[in-house]
Amino acid sequence: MKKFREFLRRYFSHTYGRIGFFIFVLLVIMALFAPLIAPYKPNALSDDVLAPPSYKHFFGTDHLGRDVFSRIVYGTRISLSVGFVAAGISALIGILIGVVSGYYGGVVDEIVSKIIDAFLMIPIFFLILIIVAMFGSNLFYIMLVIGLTTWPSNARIMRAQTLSLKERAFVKIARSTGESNLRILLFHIVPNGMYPVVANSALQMGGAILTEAALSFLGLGDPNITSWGKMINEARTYMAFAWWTIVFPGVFTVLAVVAFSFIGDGLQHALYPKLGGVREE
Amino acid sequence: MTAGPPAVFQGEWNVSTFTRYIIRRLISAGVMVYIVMTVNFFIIHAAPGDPVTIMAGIEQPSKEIIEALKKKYGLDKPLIYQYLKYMSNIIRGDLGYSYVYDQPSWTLISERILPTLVLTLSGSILAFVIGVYLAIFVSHLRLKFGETIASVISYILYATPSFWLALIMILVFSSKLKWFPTSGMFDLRHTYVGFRRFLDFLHHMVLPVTTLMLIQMPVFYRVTRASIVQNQNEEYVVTLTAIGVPKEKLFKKYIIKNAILPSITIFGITLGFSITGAALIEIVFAWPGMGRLMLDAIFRRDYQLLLGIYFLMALFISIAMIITDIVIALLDPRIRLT
Amino acid sequence: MKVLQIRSVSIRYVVGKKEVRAVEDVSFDVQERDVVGLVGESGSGKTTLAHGIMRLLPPNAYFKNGEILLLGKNIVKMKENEVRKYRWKDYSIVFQKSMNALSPVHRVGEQMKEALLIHQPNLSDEQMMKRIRETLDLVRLPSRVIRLYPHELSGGMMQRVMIALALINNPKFVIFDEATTALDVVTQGQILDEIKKLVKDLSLTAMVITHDIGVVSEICNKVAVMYAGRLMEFGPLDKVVYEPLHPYTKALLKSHPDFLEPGEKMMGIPGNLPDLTLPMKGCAFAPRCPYAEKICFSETPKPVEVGERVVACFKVKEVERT
Amino acid sequence: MKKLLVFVLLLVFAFAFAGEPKKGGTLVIAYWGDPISFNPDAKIDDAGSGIYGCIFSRLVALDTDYNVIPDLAESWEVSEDGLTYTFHLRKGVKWHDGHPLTSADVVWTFKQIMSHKEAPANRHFRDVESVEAPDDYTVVIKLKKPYAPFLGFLAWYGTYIMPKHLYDITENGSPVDWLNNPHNQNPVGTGPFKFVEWVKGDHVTLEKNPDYFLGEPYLDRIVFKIIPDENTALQAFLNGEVDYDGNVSRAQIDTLKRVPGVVVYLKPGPSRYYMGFNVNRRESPFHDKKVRFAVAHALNREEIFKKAIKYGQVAEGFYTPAIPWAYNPNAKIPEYNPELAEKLLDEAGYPRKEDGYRFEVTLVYFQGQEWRDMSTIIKEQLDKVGIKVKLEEYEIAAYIEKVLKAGDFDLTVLDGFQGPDPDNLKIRVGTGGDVNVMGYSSKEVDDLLEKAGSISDKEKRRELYFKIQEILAEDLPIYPIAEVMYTYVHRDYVKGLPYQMAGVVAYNNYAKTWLDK
Repeated sequence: MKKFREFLRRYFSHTYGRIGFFIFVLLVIMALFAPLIAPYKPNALSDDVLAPPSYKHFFGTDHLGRDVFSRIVYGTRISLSVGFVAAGISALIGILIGVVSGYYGGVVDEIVSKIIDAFLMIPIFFLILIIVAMFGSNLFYIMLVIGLTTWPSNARIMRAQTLSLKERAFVKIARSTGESNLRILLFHIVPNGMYPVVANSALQMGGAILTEAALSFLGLGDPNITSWGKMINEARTYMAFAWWTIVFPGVFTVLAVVAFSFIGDGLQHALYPKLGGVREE
Repeated sequence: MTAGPPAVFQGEWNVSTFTRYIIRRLISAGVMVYIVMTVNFFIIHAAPGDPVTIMAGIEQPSKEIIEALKKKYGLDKPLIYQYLKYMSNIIRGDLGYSYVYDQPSWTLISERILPTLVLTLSGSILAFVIGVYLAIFVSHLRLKFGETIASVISYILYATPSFWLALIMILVFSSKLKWFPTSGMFDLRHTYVGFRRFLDFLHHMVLPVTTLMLIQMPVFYRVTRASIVQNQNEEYVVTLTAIGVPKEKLFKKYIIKNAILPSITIFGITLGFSITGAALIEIVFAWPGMGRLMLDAIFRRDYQLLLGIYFLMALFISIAMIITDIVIALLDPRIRLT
Repeated sequence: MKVLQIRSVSIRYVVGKKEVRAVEDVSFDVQERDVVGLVGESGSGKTTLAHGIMRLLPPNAYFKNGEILLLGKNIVKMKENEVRKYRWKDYSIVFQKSMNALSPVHRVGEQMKEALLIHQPNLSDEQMMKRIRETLDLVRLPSRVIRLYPHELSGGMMQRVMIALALINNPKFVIFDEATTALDVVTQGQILDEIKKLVKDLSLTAMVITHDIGVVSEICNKVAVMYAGRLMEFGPLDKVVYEPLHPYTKALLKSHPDFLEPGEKMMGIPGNLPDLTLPMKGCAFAPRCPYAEKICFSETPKPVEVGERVVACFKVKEVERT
Repeated sequence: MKKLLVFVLLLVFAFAFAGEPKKGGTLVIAYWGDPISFNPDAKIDDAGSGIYGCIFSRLVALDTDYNVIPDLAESWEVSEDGLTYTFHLRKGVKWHDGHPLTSADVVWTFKQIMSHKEAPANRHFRDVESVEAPDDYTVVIKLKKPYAPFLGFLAWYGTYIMPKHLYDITENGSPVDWLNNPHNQNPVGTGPFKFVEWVKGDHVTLEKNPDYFLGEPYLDRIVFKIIPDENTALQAFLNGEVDYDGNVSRAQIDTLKRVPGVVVYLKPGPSRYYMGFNVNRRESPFHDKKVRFAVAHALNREEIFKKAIKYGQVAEGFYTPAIPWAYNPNAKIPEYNPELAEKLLDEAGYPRKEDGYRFEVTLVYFQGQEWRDMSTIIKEQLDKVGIKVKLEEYEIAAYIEKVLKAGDFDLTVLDGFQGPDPDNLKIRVGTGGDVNVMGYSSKEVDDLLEKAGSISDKEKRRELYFKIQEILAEDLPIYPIAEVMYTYVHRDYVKGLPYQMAGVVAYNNYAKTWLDK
């Protein structure tokens, strides 16, 4: 508990970490209370087509007369879910594979390392693109595919953590007292080694939001939902004469991704106070 | 006990170990490329749709057309046969045949590779130089203010979707300010020759290259900056300061050389991905590059063209990584090529 | 002649809103050809003091008060430029061996040469190389080392390089900062022997910083014992080590196998170091001191001279008797 | 509509007073994509078809009003029984390489089309018995049975005459397939412009053919600048980098109309947007005609048109009014009447459940803003009568797989070119038709289509097509939404574009285009 409080203290002593957390809380509030915040339903059509920002429509309306501000507020839900679910899947897989490969070593480790290397040689975005383009663009698929293709960096971090943790006294003691490997992995190594993965996940959340936006730009977003990326894509043809349709969703995308980067750096700072927030690329 | 030579020294680095290293790396790269190709082959073929059906379109898709084309291109054969055939072609240096364009994949790729490389290489090199230089500049100045500005800008650029930035660049610099053309490589109204043509080309390059540079720059800035900060806290800095090495020299000669290494690695990887790395920017700026060819091939299920691009890409990345490792080994004596 | 005079020196670190009192009101002198051992647990302020003497404190540390006269000049008041002029010429420090004590991507010779380029710029290139070879020879390293990178050296070689680096400009005063700590026992012995020989051959005045009182007893003629930033006891080796007066010195000796009576058990010192960020009332060691009395908790003991040494304890007389 | 009329009038006015065409200059056209190749007959190639007309010629051509006009054939006769077509070629026409054009080129081209099953025009040659050249300037085509739309199809897609002397070649003793001919990258035609260069993904440059048989073109050069992104194309157009925006989005029309110096011309095209019901799948509620009518009553075409399509006109009947002789104005689409829709749904056995919905269906469409907008609005409108719509968007390949092949959908929106002849209805509503995604099958319709396709009496054909439209209105396998409007956006100094030269040149022939500056 004391350790955790110390961790929080270090996290919040980092200016960017503080700002990131603040933006993040704002976005979460927007997502949770969207129906209360948004003045209109996100898909409600109106005859006010492409109206500029006004008191009635803070961020104007789009080409179908939908309120841009309301759509952005509801879009927060999608963008945050994309970030969380995709990065969560990625972290889960990465931790499992990393810990197993680092702990058991040998052939398993060889194979895992080769797979991680192979992923390095594929531009991940195109892999996601191919899968989504070919198998359909439903939001869950998109999140799943992003998760399934971005775990190698987490696995690499977890593997390194495992390698160093398994030489530590408490693990050796656990092993000598005959605790099962599974227990050691789940109760000693994972809880102690996963923090850098958490920090990396914050960065991956931002990445996932950008990936979803890029897919939407290519027309591969989920048609049943309202995401910021989709708003940018739909606004593209109108941007020359209705700047508000493209600028606001873009600004919110940048804001969210910046927030996640800040949080990631804050976590890094809290974990490794010496390094001024080195980012694993 | 006298200090004998340490173990590392027993095998001096020489030409034959270097050749062995290269051969070993090439073999392992070959295996990787093979795996990547196989996986891609099956993913692409598992996807719904095939090039022929797409070619037939939905305006007038006659079944006869589809069957005739399938037969012509051997798409009616068992998948495993197609796979073996394609892989054996690749081994013989034949990247395959585009069903859509009726041309060898390599011909199509070769037409696009130069524009792409011109764009991505200049973008990445500028991003590297500017990002690294900015980090050095900011660290050297030791101005808290300057550091904050640079780092906030880098955060924001890092978070900016490339296509969005590209659209905004056109809106601002082409439409509003009229400084640069919106798209393409040449002014098609005039047929400039010689140096004028080159200037015209440069003029068209400014916006796409700047966009790419701005998108890639933050990574180099932040990695270099973090690395400098880390190095400034290293013990050798204390040692050399104690000796009396002036700050200026310490920074320029020692810290920079140590701090630049991670950026070089990332630069190498970036170059490896440069063949298709700018697809979205190419679309917005109508730049006739590989990224667009590849997206096109994906949407049209042009199997062999896509695989050909993938092959080249994997090859490019492998080679870039080998070269990066060699360069790093030359710069960082701690790294041995083993 | 006094090479080094430390007068009521206090050094503090600023950490956030707090201040760490790393060195508090320390005074002692080092005479020419003295080899002073500065001992204490980690956190006792000995390294801070050494770095203070070398003016190598990190940016968040400062001299609260006091003066340090090194070769007659008060280095506390010295300008940074002036420090750079004398440091490594007249005096130098041997850092604890570590992989990163020298830049990993520059050759050893190149980095050693820096010391000559700055402090003896008149030497020709050849003369410089000759001098580097000579110093390496002093620490029994082959001249081949010049062309090596730090990571290519073994731990012992690296420590020898650090010593050679410190000696390259023939300094009068050298601080050995934990110079043998990170080495294995065999190498440690070799290096100690060499330091001993060098000090003798080169007529060095030196200060040896260590937490290992055993090391002190091997090469020093004087000992300064520090605890929680304060000087507890200072005096000739044989006095301090064989007739310790301060309860802390005693406790320290009891925790080292070399200084136990036959049959006596090794003992740690119960309790923890006090919190250095809080102003301290009374003797720093009082909370852990078996002899502590009321006064020990309310007043800070002034160092008192007892024969050739200085002891900061109210209970000197009593301790002496036990 | 009124605005449009004024506009057209103004335009005609402007054209009438434009004066003598000026020679010279380069026309730059923003174009949406690369051709597949410059073999104009080998494959379906929508990008190429916009450019082929400049390089190649046909026997007969279609103008922008869908009239058949002479091209290489100066004149032609059709025999009484509708089985023999005789074409008389222009004399003195030369290929761009100087080689003279003869009937042998025509015969060779048509034989190629007939022997290549994958050629897009192949199906229209199915009933051709023979193609012969009695002399150098006459071509005779004999049909097995009368096929009324033959001339229209001959003038439309994939029927450009190709140079036999360059394509009828052998390599190592075996003939080279026309798909692999090197001239596919470097075409030689008889059209108004000669091929200069094709920088893939960037531009196609053509220069004038001074020997063109309809007179020397006015332009020196014509450049198709390939800009895949509509927004970039618009910016390039507004900034004056291109003269003609051939990749314009409907969304941009309104604004473009307000820009001085820009001509926006809208022209109804024989293509229409419609929604298809999956009538074939038993588990789909739309298997029931009543439900189809309910949906039709629930939808407000007016709103869909206004928000998603914007230009053109709301659909009223079951065939395109752009081909007036075949359009039956009495076959009406059910009117917007949500109450009736609710009643029909209740009757059909789909009462509202606790959550307020009657049933859930999928609406599948392919990528593209207009499709997404249309589907979004349909979803909202059906929501109101208690039909929950799940949208599924696919890129074209997956769409084909899902809708065309697997029939895995309830509703889909699509568009389609209805011309050049109503015979085209065969593939849309005929049993087993290639784009009959609905799975609609009516013996009556099939018989009528077959009959109408085999006679050449226009009056009689009209009757049959009218009847077909009435049956469609009763069965309602499709719900027509809107008629497509073709848009032409260019600078006002560009004159004599194909759409302004109907009756003179084909829809993709820029021979009479000139720059007034």
